[in-house]
Amino acid sequence: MEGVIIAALLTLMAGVAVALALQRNLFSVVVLSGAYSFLMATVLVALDAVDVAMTEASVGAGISTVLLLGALYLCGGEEAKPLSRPWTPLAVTLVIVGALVYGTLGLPAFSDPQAPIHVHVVPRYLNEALRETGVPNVVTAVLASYRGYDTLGETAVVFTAGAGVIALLRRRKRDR
Amino acid sequence: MSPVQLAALAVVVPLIAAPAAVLVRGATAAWAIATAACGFAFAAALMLATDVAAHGTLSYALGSWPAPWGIEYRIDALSAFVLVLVSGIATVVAAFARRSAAAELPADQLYLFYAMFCLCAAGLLGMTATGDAFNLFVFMEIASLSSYVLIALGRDRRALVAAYQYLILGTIGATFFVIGVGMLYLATGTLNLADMAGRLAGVPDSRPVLAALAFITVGVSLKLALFPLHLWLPNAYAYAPSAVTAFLAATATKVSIYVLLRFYFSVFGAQVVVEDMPMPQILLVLSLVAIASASLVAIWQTDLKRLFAYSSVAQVGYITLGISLASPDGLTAAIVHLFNHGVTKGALFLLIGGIAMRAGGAATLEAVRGLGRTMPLTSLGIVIAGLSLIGIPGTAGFISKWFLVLAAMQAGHWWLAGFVVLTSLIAVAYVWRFVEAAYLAEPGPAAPRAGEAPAAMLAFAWLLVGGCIWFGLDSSLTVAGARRAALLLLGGAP
Amino acid sequence: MIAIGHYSYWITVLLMATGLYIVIARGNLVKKLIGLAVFQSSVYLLYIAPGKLIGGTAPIVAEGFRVYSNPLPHVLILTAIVVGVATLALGLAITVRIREAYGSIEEDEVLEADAGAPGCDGTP
Amino acid sequence: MRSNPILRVVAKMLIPFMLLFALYVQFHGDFGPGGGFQAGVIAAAAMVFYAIVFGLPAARRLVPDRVVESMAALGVLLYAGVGLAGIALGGNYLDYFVLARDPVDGQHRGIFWVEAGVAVTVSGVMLKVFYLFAGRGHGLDR
Repeated sequence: MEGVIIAALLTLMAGVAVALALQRNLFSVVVLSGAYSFLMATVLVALDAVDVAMTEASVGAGISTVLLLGALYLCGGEEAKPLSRPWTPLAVTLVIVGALVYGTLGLPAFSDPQAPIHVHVVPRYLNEALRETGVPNVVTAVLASYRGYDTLGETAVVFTAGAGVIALLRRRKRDR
Repeated sequence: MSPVQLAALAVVVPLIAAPAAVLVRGATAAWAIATAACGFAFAAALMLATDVAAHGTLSYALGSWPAPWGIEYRIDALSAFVLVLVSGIATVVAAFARRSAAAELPADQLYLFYAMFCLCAAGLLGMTATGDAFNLFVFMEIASLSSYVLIALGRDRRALVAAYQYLILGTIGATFFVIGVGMLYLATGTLNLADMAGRLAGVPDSRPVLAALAFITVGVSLKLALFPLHLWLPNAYAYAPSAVTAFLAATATKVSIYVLLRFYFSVFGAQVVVEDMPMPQILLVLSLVAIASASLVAIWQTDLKRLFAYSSVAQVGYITLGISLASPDGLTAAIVHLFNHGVTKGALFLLIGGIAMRAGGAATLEAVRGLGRTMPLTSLGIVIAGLSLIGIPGTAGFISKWFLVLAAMQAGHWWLAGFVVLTSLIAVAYVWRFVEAAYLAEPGPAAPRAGEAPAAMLAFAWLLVGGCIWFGLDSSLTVAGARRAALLLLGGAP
Repeated sequence: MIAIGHYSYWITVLLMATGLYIVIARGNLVKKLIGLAVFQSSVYLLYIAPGKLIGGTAPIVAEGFRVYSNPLPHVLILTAIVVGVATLALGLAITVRIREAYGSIEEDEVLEADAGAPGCDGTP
Repeated sequence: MRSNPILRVVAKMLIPFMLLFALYVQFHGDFGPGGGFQAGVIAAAAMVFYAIVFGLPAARRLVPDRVVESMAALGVLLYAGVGLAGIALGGNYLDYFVLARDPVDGQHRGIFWVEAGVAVTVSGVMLKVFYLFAGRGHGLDR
């Protein structure tokens, strides 16, 4: 049953993505991308990634949509131009699809408990995190402690983006 | 505090300098913080390099969690070598930037410029030091996002378009890298590079591994501007502020090459890269095309920054050519050239920064007419660095070309040795265009009149010019370091 | 029960392809960035879907649960989401500046505006 | 929207609860989904809501640009500082075990401050980015 729900949600997402690619009205595209993010968050809940789902809902559907609408307001462009030469991009994309499908065919099937990612490294997190860090949410334990250095990098990425947007968008006294 | 802690501090100190620069807000204070942090990283990198040369590979568990559960910093002969290059260039460019950036950027932006510069340096250093595949991605993004901003800060409006195009291609590259890492993770269950290398042998199905190799190669090649994925580079280098061009040209592509070497030889291993996939052949062909085409395009450029940007694409070709030989000599040549070309290009773009300041705009061939008289030291520096680019004996460039020719002959490719020598003649042609304008032409109406660039800029540029000569006369340090790194890469596990 | 097999991978591949196609084929700078976001977000599924165990629960240790889905991909993807929104914010900021400098956010018009300028040959 | 009294009253009532929810997400992150990043986004969203209802200038008076920019920097410094404290107390970088006599207490302390750093930076950056995008068209900056 769980598998069927996940498969259905995934199919729905694929539909929204295709609609997003075909739509030329930029406002509709932004709305569709918000819907895409909410679907992604739902799929993530179904996949037990509750922390990620919460973040995707607030960032993908929330912050990103606000930023996109703000940018559209400032840029004005309502309609994207139609495609001029769609064949080269299509060929490039197909080559990459081929490489991806080739690679994933050799990966373990969905929900295989003997897959390498379930038997190596992770058992220590699941069995010992509570004892070693005192935090029952394993995601928080790994995020803030075991791989805390990644999260420092992540915070630095956010800071980089913030300082970068300030540098780019702050009005200067002699701005043009 | 033990010297081992320097492994973390060399990266973290520049990272901390960025928010500190934003807090103080003053241009001079931010500059001092940035320069001091980069200088500290340089000192730490030198100490790490000596330590690694004496005691072998150094492993540092961040958060005291042992790998593969925690993130590991792993400093070996190769990463120490690249750390020294990146932090050294960062220190010189940061010191140089005080006058250069003040001339090219609005005063109230300067503290943000230094913060971005520190983040970019920290990102590149973190990519080099880390022994964890995902941590590498995180620091790659810190370096990339900050370099998009640094490029967009250029005065010309085309800097914005260049930054946008680099953002798109850079993000595609980084995402390809993450897809590759994801496949490796799904196949092995680990993110630690050394652990991954050990477990790859036991992976029953080779398809994900080969796909991962392809994705990581394409992703990293976008970042290191391997032909034909170099399209973002000329515009980005041409329109970025001078100090940024110098820093990115000398370090950013070099660190990406380091990542490629690391994955090819420390993770996948020669077995997968050379025998299961025709990577050497592909790299060889792309390198040859890159060298020939980019050198030829460079000849027709009228803007000095663009000219040397195309030259960078060609020089990256020489490095990947060395990698494609996959022999101790070939890798030594690649790693030595990575260093020597970094120093040479750093020197060139810093000197061009001086010209741009005096010319009050782009350093075009028109603007440098008669420069031999108006800015004699700058012109002489460009000529010396240009000779190093060509590979004239007595300059750093000669050492790397020499090893490349040796490696080609050892592999039995006499035609390849001839190709290297022949394409160096094309480099003569584009360096000659500068010499012709600077020494043989009368000063034009656009020529800078104010004389030599400020001593505070010229001195640091000449420090790198001195490096071009020094590493050409005494190659013991660079070649020994590169050879150790090459043998380590070919010797199996990192 | 485990009829999904490799279906989740294929949807992931389809999403990647759609995103990448939008980025390469579209000339509108905002639409390109949205395509880039779709491309990046498809990676979330590549990492997280294989970490799911049917019958498992979210990796929050509690009495009465024995099977947990893999928490490590969740941690990695949290970072990836942040990287994605950081890239989007910067990209949009650059787009706004391009619009102010050129009066357009269509790539061909922007490139055309500079085609005649000295020192730029238009084709890289 | 600024003249709609119902909206203003509802906003005044809702915003404290949004901030409270942000705090809940922040501190409950150890036991359920959530953590510094999500809390930072929610706190920033509360301020964005305030700015939409009461106008950007009002929001900027309440939380000035200078404060927001400093928050972005301070969060990173706090996080990186916890790491340095690990070295100062004799451990490795980001070693939380040495932060208290009992290693698990040390982990708790480390995770608490690190998550606080994330929340401060994230809320600061998100709000600042919103200010910049929203203020661009109206000449309201500065």
